[in-house]
Amino acid sequence: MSDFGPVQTRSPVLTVRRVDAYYAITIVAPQVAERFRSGQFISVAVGGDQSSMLLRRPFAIHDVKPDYGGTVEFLFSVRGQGTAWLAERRSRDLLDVVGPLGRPFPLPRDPVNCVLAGGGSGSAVLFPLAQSLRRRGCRVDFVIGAASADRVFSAITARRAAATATFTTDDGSFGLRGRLTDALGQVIEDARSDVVYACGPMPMLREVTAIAGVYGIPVQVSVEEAMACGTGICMSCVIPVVGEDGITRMARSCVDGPVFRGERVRFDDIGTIPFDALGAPGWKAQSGEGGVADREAG
Amino acid sequence: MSDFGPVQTRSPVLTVRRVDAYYAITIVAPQVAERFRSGQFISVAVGGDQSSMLLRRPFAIHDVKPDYGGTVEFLFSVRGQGTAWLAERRSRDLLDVVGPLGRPFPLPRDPVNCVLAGGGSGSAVLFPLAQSLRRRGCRVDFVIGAASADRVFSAITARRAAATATFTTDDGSFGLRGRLTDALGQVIEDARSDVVYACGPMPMLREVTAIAGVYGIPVQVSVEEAMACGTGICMSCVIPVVGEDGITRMARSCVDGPVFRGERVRFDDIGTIPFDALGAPGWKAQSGEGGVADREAG
Amino acid sequence: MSPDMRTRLGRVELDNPVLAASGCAGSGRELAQFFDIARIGAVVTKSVMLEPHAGRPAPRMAETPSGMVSAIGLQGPGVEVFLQRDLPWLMSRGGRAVVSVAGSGVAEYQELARRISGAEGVEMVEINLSCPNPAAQGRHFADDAAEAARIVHAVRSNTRSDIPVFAKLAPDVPDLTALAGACVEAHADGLSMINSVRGMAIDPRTLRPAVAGGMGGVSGPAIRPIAVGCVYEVHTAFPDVPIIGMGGVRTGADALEFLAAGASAVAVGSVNFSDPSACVRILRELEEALAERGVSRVAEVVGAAHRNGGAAPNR
Amino acid sequence: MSPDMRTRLGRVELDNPVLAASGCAGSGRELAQFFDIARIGAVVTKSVMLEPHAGRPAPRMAETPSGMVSAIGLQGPGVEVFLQRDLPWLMSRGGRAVVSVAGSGVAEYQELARRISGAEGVEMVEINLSCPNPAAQGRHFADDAAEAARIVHAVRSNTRSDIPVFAKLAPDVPDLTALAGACVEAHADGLSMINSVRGMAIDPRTLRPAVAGGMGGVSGPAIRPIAVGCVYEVHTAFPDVPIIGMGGVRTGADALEFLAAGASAVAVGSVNFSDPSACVRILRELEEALAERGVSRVAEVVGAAHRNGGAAPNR
Ligand SMILES: Cc1cc2nc3c(=O)[nH]c(=O)nc-3n(C[C@H](O)[C@H](O)[C@H](O)COP(=O)(O)OP(=O)(O)OC[C@H]3O[C@@H](n4cnc5c(N)ncnc54)[C@H](O)[C@@H]3O)c2cc1C
Ligand SMILES: Cc1cc2nc3c(=O)[nH]c(=O)nc-3n(C[C@H](O)[C@H](O)[C@H](O)COP(=O)(O)OP(=O)(O)OC[C@H]3O[C@@H](n4cnc5c(N)ncnc54)[C@H](O)[C@@H]3O)c2cc1C
Ligand SMILES: Cc1cc2nc3c(=O)[nH]c(=O)nc-3n(C[C@H](O)[C@H](O)[C@H](O)COP(=O)(O)O)c2cc1C
Ligand SMILES: Cc1cc2nc3c(=O)[nH]c(=O)nc-3n(C[C@H](O)[C@H](O)[C@H](O)COP(=O)(O)O)c2cc1C
Ligand code: FES
Ligand code: FES
Repeated sequence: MSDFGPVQTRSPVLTVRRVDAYYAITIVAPQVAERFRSGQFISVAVGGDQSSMLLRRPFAIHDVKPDYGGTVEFLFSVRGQGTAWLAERRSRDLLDVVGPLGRPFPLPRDPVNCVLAGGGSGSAVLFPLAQSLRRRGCRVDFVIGAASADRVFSAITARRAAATATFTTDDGSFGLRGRLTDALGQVIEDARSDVVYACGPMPMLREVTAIAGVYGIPVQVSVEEAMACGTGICMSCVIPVVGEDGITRMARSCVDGPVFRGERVRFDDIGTIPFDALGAPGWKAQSGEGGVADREAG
Repeated sequence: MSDFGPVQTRSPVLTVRRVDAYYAITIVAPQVAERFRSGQFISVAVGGDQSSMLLRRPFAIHDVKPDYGGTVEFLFSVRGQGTAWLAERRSRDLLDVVGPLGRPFPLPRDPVNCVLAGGGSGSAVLFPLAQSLRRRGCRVDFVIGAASADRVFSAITARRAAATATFTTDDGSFGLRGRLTDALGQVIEDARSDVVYACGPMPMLREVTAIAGVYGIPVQVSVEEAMACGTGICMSCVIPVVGEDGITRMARSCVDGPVFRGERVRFDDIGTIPFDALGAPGWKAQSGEGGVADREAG
Repeated sequence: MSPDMRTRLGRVELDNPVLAASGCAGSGRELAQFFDIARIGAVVTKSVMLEPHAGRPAPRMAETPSGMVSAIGLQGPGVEVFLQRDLPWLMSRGGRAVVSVAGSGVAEYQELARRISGAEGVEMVEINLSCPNPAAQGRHFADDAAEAARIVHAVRSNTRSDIPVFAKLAPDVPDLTALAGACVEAHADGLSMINSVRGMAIDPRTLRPAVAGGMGGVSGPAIRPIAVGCVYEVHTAFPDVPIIGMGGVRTGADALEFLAAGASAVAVGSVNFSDPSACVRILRELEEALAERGVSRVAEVVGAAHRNGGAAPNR
Repeated sequence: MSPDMRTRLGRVELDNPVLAASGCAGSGRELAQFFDIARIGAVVTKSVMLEPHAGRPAPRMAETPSGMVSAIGLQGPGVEVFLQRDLPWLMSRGGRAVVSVAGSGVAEYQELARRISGAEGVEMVEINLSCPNPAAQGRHFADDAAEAARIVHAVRSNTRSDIPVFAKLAPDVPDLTALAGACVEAHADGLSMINSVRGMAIDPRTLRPAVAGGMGGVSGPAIRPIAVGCVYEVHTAFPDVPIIGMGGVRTGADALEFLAAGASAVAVGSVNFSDPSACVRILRELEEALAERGVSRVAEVVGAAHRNGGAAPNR
């Protein structure tokens, strides 16, 4: 309907590749490719026409290419039945895809120094971001963390795309032993980073945000909440986020995010309705102004 | 568990062929092939591991071959979502199959003249029967009816396997215009048939049974009732059948059938519980003997 | 020839009988990215409350076989924002709005009815009776037919008379037919059914309830036979009361099932999550199915399952 | 090390907590073609009545998303044949029998209990309360807690005291917890839940109900969240009453869900239709799942979802 919004397509699978612990699927989806901005994701129907799996599975867009009018690649590890089904796709199969979805990463106007921190499959979303940033003349440094060597994401690409690439694994099987957040501070210092971009599990994002705070630099986090619709209609993916007006709202990760300013996300209150959130039980007493509510999340 | 009963196997698809309006799938299933007797069927799980289609789909066994330790072929037309999914299988896919199921056709001891009447895909089950009968020295005549030429089943094989093969189509596009039952009487006369075997829709089976009655010869019908389990545990596939003791019982098509003696099936009462059936409302008053119930259907 | 799809719901006639269900269509804007919102019968709005509402803590949903369990807790901006922002937007796009209202007592429903009835662009009001009644330990209003009737009466008598008021029922109530009867006696112009079915999923990894607060509502194709049964039974008891049927509508054939059971329209819920263009697809499939069987007006099939006597013959 | 799978249901201890559900296991003989019937916890027999019963007219079932609707109408040979033929057969194979009883009034249940209690090889009795009560226009006994309690009392007091009596509940009753409470007060030793959920499918070709008589029972994975919710709620109210949980158990993980919700055993129903070896597969999967999480006794996970407080954290 719109030239900017997401589209729904039946896209043929071009290739399915195995990359260490991950699968990479490339689909032909010109309309998605053309609209894509880094940080956005797609959602894929799984299990075929008579699937018992009602919900789509969201995946970060890892790469878009101009081939065949526009291809889109996403990477995933097999986690449950949906990803198991995806891993069995072959080329020429059709996938029912909706995208691109979500708010993209905001890009800096000036050629600043950017550190990109990705945990596990959360790194996927940072590769197209690195490209966009470099096109704007930004310096890019990667910090990539994973449980083990086979879960480290595209090490070679990361090295190629960035000024430096630092790797951490929990078991020390690749790069530094330890967590991504153990290494991040040093990278920020060495690279004189001006901004952090991060994607990964919620506890990691919280720590990354804290570290950025220590260095007084802004941080953009991309969250991976469970999503029923991905299009903003179901309200299942909410987290408490502080608005520009200082008011906390239950914001939808799928359309108000998945990218948020790290400082705005109330990490400690995720899984709760903070007492001071707009519309929380007992909230009524505090409000007064009429205009306030107008900007709430949904 | 038993050497005679059905088995459950995950069987690789050997070939999927398109034959006019039908699909023919051959699977490698030695244990099914080895146990098979003509008239039996298999049931196939459809839609994959996360299918929303709970129930298996039953199909007559059309052919078994010794290749690869034992193969089984079934034929089907696409009717709904389950058969649509089956039609998309490719070789090497695995099918979850249970079989062989059901009571086979009883074979005559002597080399008598047999007429085999099949309507639509109901003909499938008659081909292995024809083989078995010929091995016993029986004369076989085929009468095959269908809606149109592309639904006539294996005309060439039928001609090869039988003394005569008569075809009818509703639209006259192949063989005689009309219904199978219009031609059956003449075939019985010409071939001096001693017994009729029939498979097809219920109204056809009723008419075939009536015609056999006119000629005073026995008839074995194979019914295709909707089945939830195919193994005798759910009681969903019942039809009223008169037992040897003259008492009507609600018999399970899947294990007490699918082959019944035509005269025993109360065609006019299908879809009802006949008032005189064992255990029908008000039945109690009629009964008295204790032993009777012992032989009921389920 | 394409069939006449118009359907009547009390005093209102809709262009076609496919609606987007409450809470499953956002504000309409989100779905409008995928199709022209004016093409479907109407959009039932997320249930509106008087004040902003933050809803329930996350996690709010889990997938289940052919369905999902969810507990959103009526998150929403409150009636003021709704009337200022969402309703005018729907009107501007030619969408027709069925406004769903939710409250915590008769007074709130009454006040909501007054506010909404005065606004422009309200075609119908749907009363969400599956809201916790603070005066009854959080049991739903729908659990108590007398309480439900009081709410229906309050909304009806505070809504402009040309705006039909439908009561939305849940299946898991003590006596559905009695509840429906109480609503009709309280002058509901029609009934919407069904809301989601109480249920729970437990995360097999953590062994804890997958949705915060434990219980949630089951929705999606899984509940369709339950929903069709409810529509059939209530239509049997009240053949003249129009029904909006819902619960797992995924295809045109599913819509037809509801119409045959006695619904005059259907609403598409959770399936919008998995297929954002579901409403228009279902409408097209329904049109095709009707055309195929030579039906000239959709109204002809409403209640068909009651007229054809008994079950389908065995194939 | 493989976990200790023994589970206690009142006075009886079963080797493991995976049962075949009533009406979904035939006489045991049919499933025995696919696995050794002695390997599962027990077989719950098709509900037995005093006299032979022809059941309902066909068509008796229709497939629905992740489930089915059925109306069999308790076809069966009557208690005499059952005791002469089916029960001895089960015993001869080392199977353990939970005998399900169904009647049309207190007197019939009482007589059944007497007959069954005298037989050898009866481990437990399960009372099917979802039988039409002729004295209440065919509503089920389960719809009336007082009537249900009378039946439970009648069966309990006519059954040998070492044989536990479980009452089997349906979810769509006016007040499930109240019904459970009434059964417990009437000295039921435990509860089985849930029976299938009322529902209907309409054949989109004929537009007539797909099952003769219209309404049937919905079963299969589709109803699992409803069933888990029922078990969770009743276990909350009566934490000491053992429960046999069922409704759409398809995998070991599903069985674990029921145990965590508060069931001491699970019964596999419709999934036996689609996978005749389901019971042993589920048992194996459950064992593996328990071993993986280092659980040494299955009893440890019973009710786990109540102890771990609140919902799973968001991933
Ligand atoms: C915006 C976004 C981007 C993502 N990008 C990637 C990516 O690039 N690569 C990748 O491997 N994974 C990614 N994920 C996670 C991915 O969506 C899940 O791994 C996937 O949905 C699991 O599906 P399943 O059927 O295999 O697992 P199951 O556990 O069987 O799924 C059951 C349900 O839980 C949901 N779910 C399960 N795990 C997650 C999770 N970690 N996050 C969100 N929902 C979950 C599923 O969507 C489904 O609804 C992303 C998630 C989000 C929200
Ligand atoms: C013993 C037996 C042998 C059969 N042999 C053959 C055969 O050799 N070739 C062939 O093409 N068909 C055969 N059929 C019919 C075949 O089983 C159905 O065509 C098939 O189940 C349709 O599945 P579907 O999902 O495509 O249709 P849907 O209509 O979507 O199926 C929905 C449900 O209805 C049942 N059903 C639908 N149509 C029939 C039918 N005609 N008979 C029984 N159940 C039905 C399905 O099994 C399923 O449970 C046989 C049926 C039986 C009982
Ligand atoms: C996430 C979600 C939110 C819902 N919100 C509302 C609501 O605000 N008001 C309401 O009346 N029903 C609400 N419902 C119920 C639906 O409108 C519908 O009655 C129910 O989901 C059954 O339809 P379905 O199976 O097509 O989803 C909601 C359902 C879901 C799944
Ligand atoms: C075909 C069929 C027959 C059944 N017969 C009985 C019965 O005789 N007695 C009974 O208590 N429950 C009966 N049930 C209910 C099951 O035992 C079980 O409670 C219900 O189906 C839910 O479990 P499921 O979803 O695993 O099938 C029957 C269910 C089906 C599907
Ligand atoms: S996933 Fe539905 S609103 Fe975000
Ligand atoms: S199909 Fe289940 S008994 Fe015949």
